[in-house]
Amino acid sequence: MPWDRNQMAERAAQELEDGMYVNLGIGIPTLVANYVGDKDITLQSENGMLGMGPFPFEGEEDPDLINAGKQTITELNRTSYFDSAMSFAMIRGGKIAAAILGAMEVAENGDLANWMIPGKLVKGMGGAMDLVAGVEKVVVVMDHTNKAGEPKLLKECTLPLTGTGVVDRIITDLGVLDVVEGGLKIVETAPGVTEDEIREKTEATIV
Amino acid sequence: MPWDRNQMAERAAQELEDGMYVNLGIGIPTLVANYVGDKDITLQSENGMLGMGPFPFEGEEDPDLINAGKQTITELNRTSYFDSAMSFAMIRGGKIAAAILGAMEVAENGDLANWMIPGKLVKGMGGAMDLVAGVEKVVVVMDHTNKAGEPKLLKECTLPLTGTGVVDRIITDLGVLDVVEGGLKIVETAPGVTEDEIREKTEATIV
Amino acid sequence: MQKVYESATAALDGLLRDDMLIAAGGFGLCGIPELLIDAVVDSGVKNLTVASNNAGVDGFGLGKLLDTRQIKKMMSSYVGENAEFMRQYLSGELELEFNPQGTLAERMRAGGAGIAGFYTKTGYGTQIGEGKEVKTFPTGPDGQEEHYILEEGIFADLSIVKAWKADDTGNLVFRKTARNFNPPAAMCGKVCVVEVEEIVPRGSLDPDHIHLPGIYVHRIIQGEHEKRIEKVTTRKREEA
Amino acid sequence: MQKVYESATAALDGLLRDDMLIAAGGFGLCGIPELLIDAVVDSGVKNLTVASNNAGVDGFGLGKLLDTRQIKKMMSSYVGENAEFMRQYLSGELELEFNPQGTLAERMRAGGAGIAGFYTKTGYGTQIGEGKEVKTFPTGPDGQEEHYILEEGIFADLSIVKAWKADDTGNLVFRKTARNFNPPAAMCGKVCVVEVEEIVPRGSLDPDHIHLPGIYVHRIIQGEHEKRIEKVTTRKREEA
Repeated sequence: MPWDRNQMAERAAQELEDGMYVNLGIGIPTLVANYVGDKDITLQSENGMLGMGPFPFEGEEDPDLINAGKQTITELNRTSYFDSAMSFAMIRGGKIAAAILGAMEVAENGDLANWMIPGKLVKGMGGAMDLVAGVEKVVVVMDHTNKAGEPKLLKECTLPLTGTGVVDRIITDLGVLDVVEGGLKIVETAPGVTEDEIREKTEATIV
Repeated sequence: MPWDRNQMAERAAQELEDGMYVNLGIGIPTLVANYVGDKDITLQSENGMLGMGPFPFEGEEDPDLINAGKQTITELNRTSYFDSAMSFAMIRGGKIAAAILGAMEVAENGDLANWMIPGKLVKGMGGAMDLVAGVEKVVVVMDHTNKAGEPKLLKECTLPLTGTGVVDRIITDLGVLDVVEGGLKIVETAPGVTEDEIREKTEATIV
Repeated sequence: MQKVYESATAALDGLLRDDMLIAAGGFGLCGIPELLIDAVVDSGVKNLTVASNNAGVDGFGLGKLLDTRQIKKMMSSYVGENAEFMRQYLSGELELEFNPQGTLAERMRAGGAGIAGFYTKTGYGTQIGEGKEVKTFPTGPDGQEEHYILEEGIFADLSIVKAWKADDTGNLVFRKTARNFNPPAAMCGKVCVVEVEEIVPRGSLDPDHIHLPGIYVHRIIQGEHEKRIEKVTTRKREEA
Repeated sequence: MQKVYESATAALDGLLRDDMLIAAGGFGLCGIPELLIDAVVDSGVKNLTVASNNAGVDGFGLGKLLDTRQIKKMMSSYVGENAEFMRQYLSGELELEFNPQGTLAERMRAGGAGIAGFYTKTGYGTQIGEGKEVKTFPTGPDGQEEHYILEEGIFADLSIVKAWKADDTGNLVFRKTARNFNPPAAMCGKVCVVEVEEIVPRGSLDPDHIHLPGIYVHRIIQGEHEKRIEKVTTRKREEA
């Protein structure tokens, strides 16, 4: 049975190691925070915070304390605040060990498209381009296919790119794939999912 | 009679207007602070401070509080501290209204040489190149001639430059000159000094 | 030198003109210069280019300046929260220059720091890099050449910024994530006007705790802020 | 993750090698990493390139590493306080790359911010600009083209830095003008080791008062500092 959203997030959490500074994107990546367990992980919010805490208790929301998804959050005893220039200095400068992001398409060479569908609603890339350009390890969490059942892991992306050759690992509802020389390599399958099923639902070269 | 060091500093202080943020170089420029009177002047020290106060009382020196000349100083109630990158961001970004600096040579086009005598002791430019490149108004305070009586206001500098076309006004022991189209213009003479004497002791074109 | 003004309108007096470039602080609705935006609306100035990470929401923040059609062009990284923005953009009434968020912040800082341009990897090989100069630098782990694109500093005519506290010399302190784009936006303006929740006496801010020195601040007002929250998210006490 | 180490020697263990590039904080003798410099001396590592605004004084600060001939090259803006430096430089034993002070600070910050290069007016038309790319940008008051030179980010192998306080996650607070080059120097190192006067418990630093977030800090030691003053200048009480 393919993984559900929470199982994908739980699997993604295994990518994180003690001591890492990590940026989590919006959507399923946000759920990863629920599964880090005892690991000493510091979450960065690119609007200017290291050490992001959980949502506040009702009535304790602070309009001056939000995350990059504009949600009210709280601070921890390790928290620091800084401005947007400093925030992206550390992102661009390679100080964030891992980013876990959503994606619309990933190509077999690690190209990523996750910010724009031409002709449809155009919202913008926010911090995604900076993150994929600067962060050491980029992990993508996404559905393996679109709603029509068509592959989202492609030979080449069809949508405007967020970055070229930036993805290291892909976690889908069907399994875990790494971007390697020559294409994607299946690292793990979800319970009951076969490598053949993954191959069938993937356009990218599986090596 | 030509101005002495303190009179030159006093004259230079007239260049400063209420509300200005100002950087003073080492030597005579430092003395300018003694003559600002009631004007609301904020002194920048490029090692990371705005609002430089006077020397501390004996016994109250703080090793963490020095100026760009490495002298112990004090803070004021308007003081802020910042790092060297921010300090030169404001200098390079044109936020400092005026810099008052010493000089070895000034050319008639505003070229300035004040950091190096080849073959002699080489100390370095410190923040001088950034200051002259970024600050709105650059005022030079210097002796009109060297110890041998030779002009230091030249057609062209002979020493390595600190900046090209950067000097706005020159205050010497003999008077005040502006860098204008075509050369230097005498704005003021020290008491008892004639324009002819200045012309005679100046190699640069006087217009 | 008197930096403190009575009202947002008084503080903007003489600074506004059509076709100007304004840099605005804030992220989403957090730390936005609410009062100054209202005063810009009231002034009726038009054909503005606004550099701001977001464009507010419908009817609040920069959304107000979109409703009145005073904005010609936005320089932003994310504009997904504003339906009127989308309508004007898709109908061609509004120009939009997308900037990656970090590039936008760095471009503002650069303008305020006298840096005319800088090389970043962000956006190389994407639409954002199209038409921009590409250069390689040997910054790879083993000295390999990597591709960078040239981004230029933003030199704004005016900065509008929200801080938490100021003293009367303009030294600023921000609070939590409301700091965000406010310091870089403040730095890049020829003139910078700041609204704060409280103006405190000189000497009451610790000089080591000042986030932006007063040299970057030309005019200050104090006022009441709505500080609207875009997405209230909470947890129940029993979850604790 | 354990960032706190017992001693400077322990904190540098495994990080030092010949021919490496070290970025050091401090201005003059103010805010210099005294203890880490001593440990580098003890290590005997050699052929170092050191990016630091100054080179210490004879027998103190980086002057110690000059006395032991462990430094091959300095990247500095001002080296006037050190006779041994001058002797080695004039005799050709030591390389010296002069950087304008603001260029040096910005090059360090750039390296730590993933900016491979930037354009500055500083040094254009001087020796410093020789051999560097020149580009014009329309940044003059009326849009005139102005000349800029390309300066590259500094990407150091190791940063050695002095702060006032740290918590055990590496969040740093500096004191007065001892901040100076320490944050940019810290930013540009692959690994950053920091010495502080006091390590405080997590949660005792206000998150709004942290000058450099712990993400830039890999190892920390606490120790006693001499904090030598280079030029004691005072005024008499009766002058007040």
